Amino acid sequence: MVNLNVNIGKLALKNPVLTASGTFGYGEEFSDFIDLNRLGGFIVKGTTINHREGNPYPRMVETPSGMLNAVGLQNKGVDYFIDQIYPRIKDVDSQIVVNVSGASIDDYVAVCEKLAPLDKINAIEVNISCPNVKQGGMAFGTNAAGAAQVTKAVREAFPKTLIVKLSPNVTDITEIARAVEAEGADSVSLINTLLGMAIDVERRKPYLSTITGGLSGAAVRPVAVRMVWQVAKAVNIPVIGLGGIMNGRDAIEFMLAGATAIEVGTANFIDPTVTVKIVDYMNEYCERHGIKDINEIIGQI
Amino acid sequence: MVNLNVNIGKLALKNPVLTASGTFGYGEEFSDFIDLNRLGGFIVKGTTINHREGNPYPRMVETPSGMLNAVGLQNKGVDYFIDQIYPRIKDVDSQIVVNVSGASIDDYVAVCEKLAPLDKINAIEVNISCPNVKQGGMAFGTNAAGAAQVTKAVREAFPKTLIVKLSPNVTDITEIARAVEAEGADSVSLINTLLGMAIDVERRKPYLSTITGGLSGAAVRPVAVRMVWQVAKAVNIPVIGLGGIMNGRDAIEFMLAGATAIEVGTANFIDPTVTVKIVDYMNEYCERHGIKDINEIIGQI
Amino acid sequence: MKKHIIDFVINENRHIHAIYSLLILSPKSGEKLPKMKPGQFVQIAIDGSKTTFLRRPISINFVDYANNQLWLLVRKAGDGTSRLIDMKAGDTLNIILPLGNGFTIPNNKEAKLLLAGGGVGIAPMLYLGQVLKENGFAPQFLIGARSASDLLELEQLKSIGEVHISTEDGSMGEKGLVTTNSVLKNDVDLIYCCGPAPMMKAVAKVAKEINADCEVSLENMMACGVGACLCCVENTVKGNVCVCTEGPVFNINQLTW
Amino acid sequence: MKKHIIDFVINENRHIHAIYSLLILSPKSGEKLPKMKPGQFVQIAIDGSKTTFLRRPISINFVDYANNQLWLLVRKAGDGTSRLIDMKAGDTLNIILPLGNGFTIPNNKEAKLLLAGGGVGIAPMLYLGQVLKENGFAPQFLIGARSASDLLELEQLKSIGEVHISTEDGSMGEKGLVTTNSVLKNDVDLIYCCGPAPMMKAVAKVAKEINADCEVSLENMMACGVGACLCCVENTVKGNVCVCTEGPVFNINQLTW
Repeated sequence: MVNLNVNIGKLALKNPVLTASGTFGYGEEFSDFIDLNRLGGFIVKGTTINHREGNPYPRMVETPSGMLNAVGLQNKGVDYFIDQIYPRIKDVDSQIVVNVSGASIDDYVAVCEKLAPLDKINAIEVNISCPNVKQGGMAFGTNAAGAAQVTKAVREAFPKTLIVKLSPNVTDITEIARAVEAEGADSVSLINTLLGMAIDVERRKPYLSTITGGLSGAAVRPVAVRMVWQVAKAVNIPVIGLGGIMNGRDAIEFMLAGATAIEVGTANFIDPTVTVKIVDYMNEYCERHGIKDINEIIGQI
Repeated sequence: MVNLNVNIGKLALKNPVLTASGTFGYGEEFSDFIDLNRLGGFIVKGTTINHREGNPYPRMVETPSGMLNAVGLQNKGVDYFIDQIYPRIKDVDSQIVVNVSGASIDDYVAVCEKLAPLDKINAIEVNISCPNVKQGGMAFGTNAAGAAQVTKAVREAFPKTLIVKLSPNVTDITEIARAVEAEGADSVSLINTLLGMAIDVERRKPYLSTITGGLSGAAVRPVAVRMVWQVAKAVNIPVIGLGGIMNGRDAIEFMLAGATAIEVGTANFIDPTVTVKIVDYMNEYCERHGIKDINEIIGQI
Repeated sequence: MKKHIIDFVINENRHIHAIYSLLILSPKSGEKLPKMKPGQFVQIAIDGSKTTFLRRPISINFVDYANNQLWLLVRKAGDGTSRLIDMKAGDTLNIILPLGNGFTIPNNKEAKLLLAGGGVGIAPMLYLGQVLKENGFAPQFLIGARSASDLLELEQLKSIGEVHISTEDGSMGEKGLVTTNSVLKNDVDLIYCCGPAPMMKAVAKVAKEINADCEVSLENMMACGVGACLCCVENTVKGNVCVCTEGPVFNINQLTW
Repeated sequence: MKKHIIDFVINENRHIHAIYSLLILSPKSGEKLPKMKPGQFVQIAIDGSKTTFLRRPISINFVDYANNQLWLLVRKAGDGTSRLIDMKAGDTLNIILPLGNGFTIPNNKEAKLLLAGGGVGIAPMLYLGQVLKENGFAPQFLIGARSASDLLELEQLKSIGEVHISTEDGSMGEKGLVTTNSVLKNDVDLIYCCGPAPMMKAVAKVAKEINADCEVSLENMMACGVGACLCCVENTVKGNVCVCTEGPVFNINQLTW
């Protein structure tokens, strides 16, 4: 039997497979298709201090081997999550990580303070890289000072495992990663979406109401693997890899590049069962290669 | 009859369709397939002061809707180009643009000085963004000071149309674009390849001899369109758009985003006749939309 | 309703029109079709199209439980749907179903119901009409198209209820649009509508004028189809809601039209 | 030689082995096939495979000018080649050809020529043998495979010249590898070789030992196939050269093996 247990700081995962925020709802949306207990964990939708309506429709357009989205952090706010959603999902035998977003440092801190007391929430993923919100979001994530500032404040407000989600829309992602590590982040997850755009040439209008949006899907995988590889060599905290993981092979690719765990995002839209297939592939792959513990392959490149 | 003539600085193009450096050889490789005289122009392989062997094999791997390459500017040097190749191609009724690369400012200047006297070379494209060479290349292209420094030196050495090719691997490409505009560049072309990586999970080795390489192809188009749109709004010089243009629709997309001309790259590998098909599509598109002059649609978004 | 992911085999692909195809499918395993409601839709995985990355949502045209067959009426829109239209009997499709809420079946059996479809918008009306008929209603159809040759599944509709036709060129039924059809002068309690957005908005307007209740089926661009991606939202009186879960059917008084 | 882009129609797809298929194609337009040399290859555009972006290079197996048919022997490697193997008679393929340099035809008709192929490496040897025979040579074949059932196109090869066989399990011919086959004890002037890299390197070593000249056909990963992308380079005594234009056939004394 292959060991698939990995640890992200103090957070123990039964396997390296997580779901990316904003692609898996609150897990419930997929319970008809898979046994949520088989996942290492799932990262719930980006949560903000107040209810957000998000951006106007249209929010999505398909692109070659990928898609652009401009959802804009639509969510009902942290209080609704704690009162209505958390009680429904808290008993799953899998880690629940809350993705936290904000427009100001105070927002981030306020959300973290509300989440910290929840028994089942052992980790948060702080999103400093959302390309689809005007203030905050990516603004914090594209310079080391801003990233450090958010991390420092959140670190004080949330004692459990702190993951910071990094933006790929930067010249040197390792600089940002080192900055958040220095401020006490337990882990970094990358990549968030690449800022992109598509135009309807017949209507001569952008496809998205926001003109630009976040590119995800298989198309971005080579960029994501490269950044995970660079960051894993630059920091001493565990790296969580994501960006275009469509199957088990892709997941292993990220781990070889240096990821301790991986997040499956857009692929959930195409095959709602892909996450458990990836867990199965990891077992099969390790057995085929005579690997007893999947931790052995992390960063082998 | 639709007017497809566009101007890049003093460089007059019979239509906006150029070929991207390193994807079209010296044009000759495609003369069995298309009439080179039908193109607005072609940009020949990256040329350096001395002969370069480039990187070891393997240099290429296919990725979702794209490919990674790590050629590393293999070329026989500027003198060989001038003595052996230029005489063979100079009589084509289409603009020939030489892509210039170097590892130092002096290299760039030396190549430009040798090219300046050639009657048929009315423009150069300075590559400050090659991800596949150790020194120089992308190093110059990822910070405004370095980009400005190269542009300034080359501007003094080359009196004709000067195009600077920008790297997308930056936080703010408009900052770099403004810097090269300020130093006298007549145009900027973007995007060069995104730095990427892919791993063979069965052999547990990178596919490329250089580990990382440049991502091109349809996969990168949304990022390229976004950057062209941003840069076109930020500078007053004409922008040349490239990155994943596979057909006429894609070419129009870049022009709507703000490109005055476009470069076709990776698509030449899949359909060697794609460039002339794009010229035909531009005519058909403009007629269908009642556009008399294609310049009308530039930057309509 | 529980959602299923099922591999279907194509029993027949009827090319009923230049740009429309009727796919008749059965579960490959032979398993019984899950219960589906009129107005619900499915998400089809498209293989073998370089330019198609996501599934394609297609509304349920008809469910033939007797023969365990699902009918999907596909309109050629882009590469993904072209791929579907080119498929042959024996080919398989991976499908997620059933998705969405579906149309409301009234309690009052006396309710006068009009099922209005434009173009491919007639797709959900066939199954809706069948279910309404089975529930003791006397549904009437109002269908519009550019020309007689563009009217789809006319015979099947006629076998269920009276069919009122509007064609832009007058080649069949009344000349004009569905909204100008004289049937709308009769008294109608509830109009079910599916078609291009302008047509649905026009019908909604008429419905308000004649004090008829009205449900429309929206076709917003979607990625997941299960309420996870939040891409297909429609702005309603409750704010942005997912068309794939709270829709695709909405009562017009829920919309901000 | 002028390169052409031609739409071919598949006349026949012979599934001659679990992972090998023989595609027999003709120009869709009926135009005559261009002249092709043994050892040259073609670049095939692959439609309908999500994961295939570039063309696939396939070496020319045989050219039947009499029937205007091109033979391509395809080995199932990834999604692209799987797609080819799944194609049916009547399907069309867009192909660029002919590409590369091809094998050398000696001047001395007395030259003793051995055509060595391993696995799918026998592909170019069939056409090469035919052309050599037509030019008055008496080519002999040396083919190797894991087992008798893995030997491809054996009958066609026998119709051209003597065939020496090595199988790893000894189920046909001599037990062992091509390099251990006793035919290599005879005197040979020139060995043409195509197969997996280790096999070609081993044959090249033997060739040097027995003072035979040797040409090998390389299979480097390539994008364009016409010398533009510079991706498929092989390090030679002249430095990095494109396998697609200066190859795929190289005399071993040009290589740095």
